[in-house]
Amino acid sequence: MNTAVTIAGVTLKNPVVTGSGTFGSGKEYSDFVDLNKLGGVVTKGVANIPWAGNPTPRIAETASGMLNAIGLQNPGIDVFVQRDIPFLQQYDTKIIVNVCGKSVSDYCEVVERLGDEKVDLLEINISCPNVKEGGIAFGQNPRAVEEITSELKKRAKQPIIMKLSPNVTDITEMARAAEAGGADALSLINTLTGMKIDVDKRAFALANKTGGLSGPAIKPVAVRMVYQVANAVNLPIIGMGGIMTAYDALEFLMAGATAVSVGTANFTNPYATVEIAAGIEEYMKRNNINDIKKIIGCVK
Amino acid sequence: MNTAVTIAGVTLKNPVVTGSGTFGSGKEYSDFVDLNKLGGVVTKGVANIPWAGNPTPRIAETASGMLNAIGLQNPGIDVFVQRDIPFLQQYDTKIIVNVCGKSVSDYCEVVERLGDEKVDLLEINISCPNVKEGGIAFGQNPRAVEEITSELKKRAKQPIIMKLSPNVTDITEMARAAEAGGADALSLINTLTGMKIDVDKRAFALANKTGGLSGPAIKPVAVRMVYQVANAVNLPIIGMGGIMTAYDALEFLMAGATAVSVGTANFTNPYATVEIAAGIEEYMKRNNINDIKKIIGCVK
Amino acid sequence: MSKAVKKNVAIQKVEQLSSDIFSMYLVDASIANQAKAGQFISLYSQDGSNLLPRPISICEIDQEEGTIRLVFRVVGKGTKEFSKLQAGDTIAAMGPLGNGFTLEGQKAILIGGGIGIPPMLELAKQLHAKGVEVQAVLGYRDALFLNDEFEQYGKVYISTEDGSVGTKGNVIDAIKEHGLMADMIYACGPNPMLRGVKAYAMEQNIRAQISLEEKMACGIGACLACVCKSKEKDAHSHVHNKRICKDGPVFYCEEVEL
Amino acid sequence: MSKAVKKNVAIQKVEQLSSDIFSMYLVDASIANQAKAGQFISLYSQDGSNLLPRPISICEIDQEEGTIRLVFRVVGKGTKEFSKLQAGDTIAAMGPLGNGFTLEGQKAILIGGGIGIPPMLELAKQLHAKGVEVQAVLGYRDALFLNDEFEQYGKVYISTEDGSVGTKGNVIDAIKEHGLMADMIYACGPNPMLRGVKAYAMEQNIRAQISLEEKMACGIGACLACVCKSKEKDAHSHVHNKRICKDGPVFYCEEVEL
Repeated sequence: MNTAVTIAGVTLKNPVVTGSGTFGSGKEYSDFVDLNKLGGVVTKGVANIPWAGNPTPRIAETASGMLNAIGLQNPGIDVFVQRDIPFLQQYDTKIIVNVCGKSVSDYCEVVERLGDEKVDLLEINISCPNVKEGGIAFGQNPRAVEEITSELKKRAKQPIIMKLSPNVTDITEMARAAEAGGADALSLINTLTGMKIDVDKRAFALANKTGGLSGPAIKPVAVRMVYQVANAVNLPIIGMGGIMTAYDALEFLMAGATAVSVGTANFTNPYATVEIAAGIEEYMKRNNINDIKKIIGCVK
Repeated sequence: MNTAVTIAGVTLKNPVVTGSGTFGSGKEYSDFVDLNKLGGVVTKGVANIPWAGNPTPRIAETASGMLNAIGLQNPGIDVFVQRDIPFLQQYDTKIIVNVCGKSVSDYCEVVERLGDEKVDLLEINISCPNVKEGGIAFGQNPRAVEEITSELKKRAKQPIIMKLSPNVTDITEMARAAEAGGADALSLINTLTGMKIDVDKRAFALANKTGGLSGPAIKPVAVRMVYQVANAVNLPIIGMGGIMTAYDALEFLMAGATAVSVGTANFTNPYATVEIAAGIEEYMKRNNINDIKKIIGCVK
Repeated sequence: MSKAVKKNVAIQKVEQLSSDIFSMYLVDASIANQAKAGQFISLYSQDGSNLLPRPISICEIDQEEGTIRLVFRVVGKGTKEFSKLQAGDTIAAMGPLGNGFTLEGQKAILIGGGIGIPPMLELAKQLHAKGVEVQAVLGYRDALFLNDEFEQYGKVYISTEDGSVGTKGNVIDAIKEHGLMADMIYACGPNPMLRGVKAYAMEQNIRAQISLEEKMACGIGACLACVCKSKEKDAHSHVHNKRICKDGPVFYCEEVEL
Repeated sequence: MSKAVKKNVAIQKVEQLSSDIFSMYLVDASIANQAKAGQFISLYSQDGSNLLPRPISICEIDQEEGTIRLVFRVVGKGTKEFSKLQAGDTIAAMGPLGNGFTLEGQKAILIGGGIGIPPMLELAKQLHAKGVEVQAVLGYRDALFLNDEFEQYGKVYISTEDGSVGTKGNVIDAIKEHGLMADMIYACGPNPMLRGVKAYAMEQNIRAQISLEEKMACGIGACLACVCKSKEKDAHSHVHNKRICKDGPVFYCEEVEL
């Protein structure tokens, strides 16, 4: 039975990778799961310099979801390269580095810095506010998406996965812009922007007022967007958004995703990633499906 | 203690109204709740002619939410005027008629037809596909929002509430377009477009493939958009999206909504509307708040 | 018309009938006194992530005891939760809902397919009490349930897809094999079975009441989720749709398109 | 370092200590054997709409019995659910998590405020067993809980906001009123209290270990939700943030900005 999938020439032993920001660089969760059993580890977003992130509270629970406004706290690319990459290289899994920045040049600096590192794929978080454009996210403007994609593509030594924001009118417009810019793959969806108010305190639940909504609550939106994008562009897709079980993951694969990211589920169940990978195999066995490629995009 | 709120000159005895499409025209739920205890009843969308709606399955359950693709089945304005309006006139509550259409002229016909009827407010559902524009919803294009608003405003004898779609990049752009078109009030959010796949059947859960996601799952997105819009325009807002409890309703009021619609909650608890109205009063008592206006927009 | 309410109801007992079929007895005199064969009850999950009630058809009504029996199949999170409840627990329930069967005729064929079998048991009991001759035709995929309980009300014919018991095939095959006659057919089961029943009833020129199933939300006719196609324009909807939860779930087969 | 696992754990009993404070005993030898005073356990709700575990500080550890005691306040859906569990039920739990207190000094003041009181009980027990003089200063809004159980380990001083018992005011008022001295302060409670404790410790030049609280997601240091501001650049984060769940919850007061 074949569970391997290929994204931009990189073969993952199975379609399950981690969701950026939920799994650190894998060290903490390696006490719970065997990273060798994952298709890949997507690291927490890393910037050209250390970011301190937002004040607390940084998270709030919502119905079948959670809001987060961590603010992309990260130690910066130098520490990441000397500490986190060597840690992940101990494992037989693909290393997918998530990259964030406040300007195109920030992103370029990180991507260039990673050029000679042993990482397999780069995932570009374009939901960060574009400081030059007064804070609207890169991912909400098709011209900005195409521009940053092509700028990074010129410099990247590894294939680049553009991570799309769902906070847009037409996700396929953003997907086509990334494709036009030369993206090797897409990942979606990032979080939906949300807010929670503490009614007793009459105050925002998050210090940042708004945060990114993740978890099963957003899965129907994520599956819909993955389906739309899979039918709009010719790029492999890493699907994500509220995947808690193997059946959730299979929804994304059937909608057209080549791989899936498991994020928030790690907080509910630290074993989620490996259990989902095993559950997909079990489904294939039960249904006599010998190659996972037969599942990808099978619902039209 | 004052729980009354005013929307475009119409005073509701309390801020709780029903969510269009979940409550019919009130008849079925009148077996469970005293409609006299509601600020208003928002009817199921009515068009110029009867609509048969979509094939079944029309709904699917999701995590803390549900998808619906009823397809705005309705008996048409003639039956509505002779049957549903007289029914609602028996009660001491405001009548808010939700209007849908496939073209601007469809909407205009319904609005004109209602001109001499004893209804208090009109809520315009602009998430319907605009057939002339190849099916993109009116509510996803600011020019279309402003145009339909001003066309209806020319003809409407009652104040019009434009119901905004959340499936947009910038909800404030649509709110400003409605304001520019002369809207008297806004209601938001309509449902988020979603999809569910039945993994065992390898088929879409809905006959229509996609449907509108409602329920507590989307509440954080709804509260965020209500907060953004309340700070962007000078129009009263009816807030909605996953309100199940009085505390949920209070989140919307504190974010800047003048009233709230309770929709999907009716399916989980047919008494939800009146229980929420009572719960808001109870909160005001407990916190010595003598006027609900002191709650509206109190979190900044 | 029965006046439904939603309330917490006491559970008398829950029994497992087969690998995935469970029987639950609820104690509520007012529901029991109003309930009719063919009506259903909406059961609500305690899990906050499940918003919609599960409509479960009434299998038996005991007005003296003030209890109703619901027999359901575990198909997801909600029914799984229900199957784990025990005597002494309570469950949020609304009902009785829907119209129920109309008892007519002198010689009846009651057709149940899979989880469409339970509502036939109360119907068989009531028809038998009225002196109607009951012939129960029960279709199963494989494992049987409830079939013994029909014996007391009339003759029981069984069909199984795998042929392990009774006629190999479907309920219509069983009816033909045994050459059953009737002046009224009552049926509940999956749509493909109901299509076959309708076709058979038309061809044999026997009246048939069929009970339909569809995904439901409100359960009381407000949301228009659970419609079926109607032959004539419906008096309420003014289109060719009827509400299964409110106008049904039982229809004369000629009223609806399957 | 303790190796945490997530698993279903048996509940020995659940007791109500006051209107909203509950005491839960979990049976798990490996957790009991690893656990240290000041560590916490993440408890998981069975309701599908609650995704995040609730971190609950360890109140008592019984290594012979192989049990741990958790005392928590009902503040929402999750803790409400926990309060309704009974002997014989199981609950999904992960732990022990965090660093815990370092036992030092000869004469200690243990300061607990509200739901920060429970972790002080195991600490008092262990310090007392080591021969350290324990002075427990417990601050309540109104209703007392656990205070009797501290008596066996040392002197107990109480402050209440309404003055109904002990010193009217906060824990620092109580310390000053009784002129308590110590070579080590241990404290757990709301941030305003901890700010007061830090200021008092600095001014009195007494070392202080304080246990912090913040909204948590993963509970193991991966997600960076529950950070606090650190005085020095942190060795792991390379910014001025420490992870309360992993680097804490206990810090020397001079390490962190409150």
